Amino acid sequence: MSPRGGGTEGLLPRSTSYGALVGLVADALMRRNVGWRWYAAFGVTLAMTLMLAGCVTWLFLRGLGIFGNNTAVVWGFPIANYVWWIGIGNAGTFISAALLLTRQPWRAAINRFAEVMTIFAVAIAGLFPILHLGRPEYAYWLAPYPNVMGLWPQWRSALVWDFAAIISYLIFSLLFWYLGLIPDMATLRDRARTRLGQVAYGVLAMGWRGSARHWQLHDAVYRALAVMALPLVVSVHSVAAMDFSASPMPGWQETIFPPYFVVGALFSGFGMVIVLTALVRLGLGLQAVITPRHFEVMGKIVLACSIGMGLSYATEWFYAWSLGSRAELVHLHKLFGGEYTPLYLTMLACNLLAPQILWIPQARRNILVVVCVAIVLNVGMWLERILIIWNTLSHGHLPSMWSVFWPSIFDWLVLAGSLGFFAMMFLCFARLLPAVAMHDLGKLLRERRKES
Amino acid sequence: MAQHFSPSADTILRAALAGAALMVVAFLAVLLIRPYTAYSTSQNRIVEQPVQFSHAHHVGGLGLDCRYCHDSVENSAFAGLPPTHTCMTCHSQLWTNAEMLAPVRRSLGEGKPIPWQRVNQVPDYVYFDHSVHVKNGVGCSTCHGPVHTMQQVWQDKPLTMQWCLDCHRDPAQFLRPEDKIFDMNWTPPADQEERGRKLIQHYLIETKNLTDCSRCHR
Amino acid sequence: MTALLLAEFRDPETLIAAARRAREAGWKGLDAHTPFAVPELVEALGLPPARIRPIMLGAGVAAAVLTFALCWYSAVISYPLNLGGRPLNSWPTFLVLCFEAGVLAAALAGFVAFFAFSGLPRLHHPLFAARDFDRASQDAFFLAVQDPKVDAGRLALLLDGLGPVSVREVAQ
Amino acid sequence: MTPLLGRRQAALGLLASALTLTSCGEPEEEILPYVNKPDGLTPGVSQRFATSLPMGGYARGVLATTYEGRPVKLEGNPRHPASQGATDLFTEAAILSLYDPDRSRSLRREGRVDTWERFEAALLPRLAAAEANGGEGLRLLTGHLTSPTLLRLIGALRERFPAMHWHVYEPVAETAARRGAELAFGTPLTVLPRLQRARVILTLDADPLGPGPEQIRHNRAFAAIRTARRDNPGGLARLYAVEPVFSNTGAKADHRLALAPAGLRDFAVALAVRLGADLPVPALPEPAARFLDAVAQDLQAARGAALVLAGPWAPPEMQALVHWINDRLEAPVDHLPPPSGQPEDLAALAGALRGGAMDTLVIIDANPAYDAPADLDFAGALRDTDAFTVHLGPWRGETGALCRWHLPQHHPLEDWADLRASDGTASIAQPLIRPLYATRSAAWLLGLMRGRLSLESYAAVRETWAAQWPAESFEATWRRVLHDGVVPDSAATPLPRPAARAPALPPAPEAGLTLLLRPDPTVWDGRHANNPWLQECPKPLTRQVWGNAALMAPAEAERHGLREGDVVQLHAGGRMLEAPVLPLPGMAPGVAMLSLGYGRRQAGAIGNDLGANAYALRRQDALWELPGLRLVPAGRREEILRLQEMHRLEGEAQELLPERAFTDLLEHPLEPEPEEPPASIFKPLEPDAPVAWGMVIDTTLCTGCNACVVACQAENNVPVVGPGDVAKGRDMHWLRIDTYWHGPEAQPRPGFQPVPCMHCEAAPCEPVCPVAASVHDAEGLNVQVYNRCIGTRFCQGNCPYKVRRFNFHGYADGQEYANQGEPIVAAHYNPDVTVRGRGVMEKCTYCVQRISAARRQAEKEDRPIAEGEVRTACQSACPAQAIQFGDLRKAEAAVSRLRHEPQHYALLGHLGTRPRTTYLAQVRNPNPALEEPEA
Repeated sequence: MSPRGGGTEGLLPRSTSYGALVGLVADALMRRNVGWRWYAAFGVTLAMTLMLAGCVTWLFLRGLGIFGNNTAVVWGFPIANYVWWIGIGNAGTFISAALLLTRQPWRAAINRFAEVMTIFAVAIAGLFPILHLGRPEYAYWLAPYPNVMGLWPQWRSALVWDFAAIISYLIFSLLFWYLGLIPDMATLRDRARTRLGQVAYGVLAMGWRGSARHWQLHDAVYRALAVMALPLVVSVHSVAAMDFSASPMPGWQETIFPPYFVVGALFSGFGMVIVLTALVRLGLGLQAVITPRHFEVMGKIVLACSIGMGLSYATEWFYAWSLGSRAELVHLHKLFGGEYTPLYLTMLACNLLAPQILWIPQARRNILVVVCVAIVLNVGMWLERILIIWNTLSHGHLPSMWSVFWPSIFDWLVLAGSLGFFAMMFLCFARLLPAVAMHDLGKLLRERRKES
Repeated sequence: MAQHFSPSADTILRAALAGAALMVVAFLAVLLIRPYTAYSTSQNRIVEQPVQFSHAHHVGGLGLDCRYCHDSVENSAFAGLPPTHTCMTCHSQLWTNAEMLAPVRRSLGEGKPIPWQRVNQVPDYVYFDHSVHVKNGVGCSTCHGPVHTMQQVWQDKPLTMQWCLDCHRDPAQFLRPEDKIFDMNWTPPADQEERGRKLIQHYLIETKNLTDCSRCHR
Repeated sequence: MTALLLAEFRDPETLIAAARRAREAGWKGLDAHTPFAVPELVEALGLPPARIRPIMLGAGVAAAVLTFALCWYSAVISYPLNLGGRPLNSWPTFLVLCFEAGVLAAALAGFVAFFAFSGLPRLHHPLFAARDFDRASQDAFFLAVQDPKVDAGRLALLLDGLGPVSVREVAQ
Repeated sequence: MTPLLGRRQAALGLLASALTLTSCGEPEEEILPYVNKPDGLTPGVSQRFATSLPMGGYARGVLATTYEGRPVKLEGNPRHPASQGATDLFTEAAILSLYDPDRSRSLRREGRVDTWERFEAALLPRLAAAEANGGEGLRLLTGHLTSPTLLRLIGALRERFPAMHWHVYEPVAETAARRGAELAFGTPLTVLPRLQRARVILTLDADPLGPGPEQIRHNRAFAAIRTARRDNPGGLARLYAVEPVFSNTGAKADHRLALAPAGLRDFAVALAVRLGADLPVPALPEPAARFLDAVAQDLQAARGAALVLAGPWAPPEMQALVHWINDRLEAPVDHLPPPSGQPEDLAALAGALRGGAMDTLVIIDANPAYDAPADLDFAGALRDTDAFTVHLGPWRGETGALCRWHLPQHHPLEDWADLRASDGTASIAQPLIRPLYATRSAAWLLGLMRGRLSLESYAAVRETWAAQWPAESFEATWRRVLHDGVVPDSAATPLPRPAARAPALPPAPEAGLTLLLRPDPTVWDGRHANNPWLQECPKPLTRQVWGNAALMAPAEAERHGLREGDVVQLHAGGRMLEAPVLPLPGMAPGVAMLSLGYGRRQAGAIGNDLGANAYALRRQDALWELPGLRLVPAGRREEILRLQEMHRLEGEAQELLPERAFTDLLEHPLEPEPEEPPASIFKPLEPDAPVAWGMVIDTTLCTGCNACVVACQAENNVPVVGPGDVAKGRDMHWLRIDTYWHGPEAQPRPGFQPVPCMHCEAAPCEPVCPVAASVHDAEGLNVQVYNRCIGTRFCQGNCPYKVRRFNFHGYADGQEYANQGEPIVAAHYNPDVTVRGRGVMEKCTYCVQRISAARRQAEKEDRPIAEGEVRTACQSACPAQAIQFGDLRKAEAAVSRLRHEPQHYALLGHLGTRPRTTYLAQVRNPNPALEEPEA
């Protein structure tokens, strides 16, 4: 197997040993006190999570009216948040799987928390479709099961596809992640000094002994999952796209949507990974194994995605213009001359202009720059999601029903809360589980030794 | 290196995993089965009434026709409950001071209705029309069971949507000739299926669209 | 009850070499313990192929077919409804669900199969008692031999030249 | 506004209930049979009774649907000349006012609850004393009365008190019209225009099609002369409108000229001169002159079928002039003898109150403390007087609060009464429900004053008619009249056409800004202010709800630097009023318009403190027209709540609501939407029942009167959301009237398009519902199963017509607006329609409950449903018969025939939704001489 992509160059410290790498990752977890920063961050995110819980309770008590949705713009923040989070969720498993199959050496340091990001993001994304229901207590009617009404879900609805896609993707990602985690659990079991650690990690390790047979089976399943992960990821966000494109509404009814959403998903997903990479690197002191080169390659991918986005937008515009139906033209006209135009231009700036700086090699290698671009583009992507909803529903076929959406305070609180919830779960993960796959680092080191 | 776990730990862990899986399955099973149980449908539930009125006596014994009390069953969605007056047509002569009838007399005296307790109940969003069923060959006992044997009335059928659909999908198995609608002792003959098909012709029932949502829900 | 012998190495390459020799010596009960996957060992130890993927494929296809059957039955037979004039059997829309179900089933099957084949979970194992075995998950590479006609001496002799860090017998 | 926790949201029980699958038994329920069942009543079967409702004193006959003695819906009585089987929005909304929680429930003395006995004890001695001086000092105030019984009782009262003064006050009165008639004919004749006999109509600031006691009659007549069909291409009479404000009539005119009052006067004079009047010829500016030429020619050409109309607000001289013109044109106008008995006006009463020349005042169902002209300061007079003041009314209101005694009165639907229509036809109103509260009737009070204790209105009405009908057949006649709802041939016989004199008009009012006051299209003179249906009903053209605004031409607003929502001080006649500005295209320059009926303080929980009280500017000498208006920006803004913004996009209107001359349409009909579904590899599912319901709406006939909107609300238990949620862009109307603006900005020609659910055969809303709550039934209805809906709102997101409405809050389910949650309000619900809970989507169902009822009846009688057997609520409400509903499978059905008219089209048909609701485009009959260059 010949490593491509510049080999292991710049991915590991000059001189290191298997043990040193393991220690590097594991010791962070074994450390007794984690310092006030972690607690501070945890406190803040916990507060935000409680706020989210509060909002959800209020939502259940008072009904959807607490949001800004109106008669024409029946969808609002919850759906945009859902699409945004699921998009982020798309990247993790994809990165891990795709890089594994393409044998990218730089996968080793980042795949683990990318996968975790996916799990948390998808879990949160899964909440929103339920929260946005008028009668969330009946959400389970989307599941096929024998019932006294003799009724079934309506299979033609993209929402049912969503329901299925989210669930299978969530479970799939959990399996994929846990499978990769088992050997590391064994490592931690064997390094733990406290009884609790030994038992807890021990149970999670399931008695892994790293025997050749274990590794053989592990490899077989893991790679097979990776192969399935790619189409799954594509399907998940294509389905999310069909929530819109399977409709006669101007600005939605477009065949470009599924691919365009998938590219957008990778785009925002990589953006989030970059941010998390920086945080993990700093927080756990992993500068040795998470290096500027990681950021450089991810920067390249972001740049590619950004161009892909630009292509999609252009296709949209051309489609509307060439199709020439009044509604489509009005929609196009409203994009650049409507109530939401400032937001739309901001979105274009965030998603298309900002990443262009990454053409410059120095910028790509500058972690700060890459991270800033990543943050900006995630803002842009959220704007894109909400604008897809607003621009179409605010300017439908009949001008008599045009209306502008004004978000309510709860719209914002729930969005913020979901971010806090995500951050909190990620903090806990970083505290308790190895943020970097140690056995993959080991393999990587062996690669390098073979190279030299 | 020391063993972290005793030999028994394996058994415990495996048992725990299996147990957890089992619990989940069991929980789901309960949720699935519960709606079908009489506990949820309140099938066979007997309701205490303010007056110990015995259908067994009045219908089974004296042979009163259903319509004597439920007089709007043929022309209204609501089968109708007898005004106190109807009870008194007989009971002003018979059992005039029976303790059992005290509430009836009080009702007449005070002009306050007798608060009967509903037995056969469908949700508010279900618009069931007695008259159209009775006029098209669905007999009383098909849905209400052997009322003529009931000392106290109970809900004889589950009254779930599935149960309604059983008939709306294939009325043939339940339809009766016009003169048997109010016959409490009617039982489907051996060749019901084929008689039923004839009755569908007879009553001009449009069977194809009986399962339209708008048939029962508005 | 034959003794279980462990030979520790510092790096995967020597371990592979040792494994080859042991196998050429025709010894039975060979195994290796490494902190990360060393694919060459499969061939070196002559492990049987892992027959997991056919199982996953089977499960996936079965689930997909069942899902399609469910959709078709519920939409065409159980409660046919006119939804915007779409045909009752709108099979293209059913396929999305079939795919999702298939992938999920395959993944679950693979996951379960992995544990079944690898004999895990197994929290208690004699090896865990072996000295330094905890490093098997970190930076040590072990060759394990369990063969009646082999003892520590012969093993050391065989591995002579490969410089095992240590050769020891594990208490059973 | 809504309670913090509604009953239905038993907190997080939500999720708990989700876990228990919610299928377990319903809560215990009681069934209460009658003790002694009334004859002819079948529980669960509705009954219909004929009765009448007053408006401005005139009757509109209605048929009321009641369940177990509970009225739930009012529809027009086909036998009654003033309703002819149709309704207006006031009739439709009357049901809700019956169950208004703010109705007066108890008798009050100086605000404190008191008893009827004590009242009688207080009143009777005074009357006895008053007898001495013949009732000098006794005064009676009523609204405009046509009721033979009440007039008879007042007559009798006058016998007892010869010197008693009887005053009549209506805020929207016909006094000007009567004085006009007096000027023209010498006697104050009643003048009834007969639109159905006209071929050319010119309205001079008149609004026959707009709200008012005659709206239904005029709409029906107008429809009769505006239906153009293949077999009747010439069916279109021509309508000209010259007016300062934008009226419904103006909206329907083939040619409309916006003129300020001064210009209007000159126009009328100039027209009269053309017809030979000997008056000074005013100079008309372009384009008025050109307009006049065309109109004059047309009118003269159509002599005998040419009609000119002036509104009730036109000054008497103008009225007289119009009478003269009609006389010259031999216009189709009936002249009826004037009503007998000339009551005094309100000014005299106010004077008496101040002068102290009186000791007892009895006010019956009038509210002068609110709606009297400001310069009378009637409220002040009432407050300061030490006279014995009594107020009888269904609502306490501003007047009841100021009188010493307030007596609660029956609601018209609770009382026996008789009324006359404008043409004199008498009808008897029977109660539909036993009075909800301890209330009394006007007849009872008049009887009491006459000295007859406890006179029941039932007896009073029978006495009146017993005097008219032969005794032997009285009972039979009585029963027939009650059943029919009208007294046979009681209409007044028209007089021979009297000669009319042309009056000299007073000099035109000085130029400058003029404020015009008009009755409000939804709350009329303010008496309906507490009716939430009417408050949330979008006013024609402006689409404003929950308030009024100062309307003016966009150019005018610009001139004063005002934008929509800017609050402006209206200074007129030394008084000032603040109101938000709403620019409306088509208003005449130099004119601002404010509607009456807002700014009430004692209307109730719904109507209090909404909008600006125009009465605060009104003067006796300027009831409708306040010259010398000054606008001073108040520097505030106030959001104007509207259910539709005004968008003017190129081609938009012409595509969505085409407007053509019928002659053009015959040559090139509008593209009929393809009957065949678009080609597909999949065979589409076709609704296969023996009937296929469909609806066709003729936008030419629709005058935007909103009767259908409120009718739909009443029939289908549609709740209001309140101003708060309207501001958030939410509403619940299943049927809305979209307004499109044709023609140039300066000369706009609005078009009305009622939009219910289209019931598309390829409905975009259906395949996207994950739980099949939105499905098609075999008869082609797009049904919404509320109890299955989980509220994804995907259907509305996908609906190109946006006709679905979502319960964001429990608008009818624990989170009702204001007092709409009170138990009594629930009494108006139609038991055949589910009351929707929070979080479900709802929409127009083609009144599926009526279809179902008809189908079940047909199934019981083993016959197919007959044509016309099912009438939707909007259809039966429409006074113009613009809405047709029926079975598309029947070739002879009205809907099927209309679908083949040249102006037939499907809204957004190009989307391939194949709607079952389709339209007839707006058809005009323009005068070639006036066609704008733009056309």
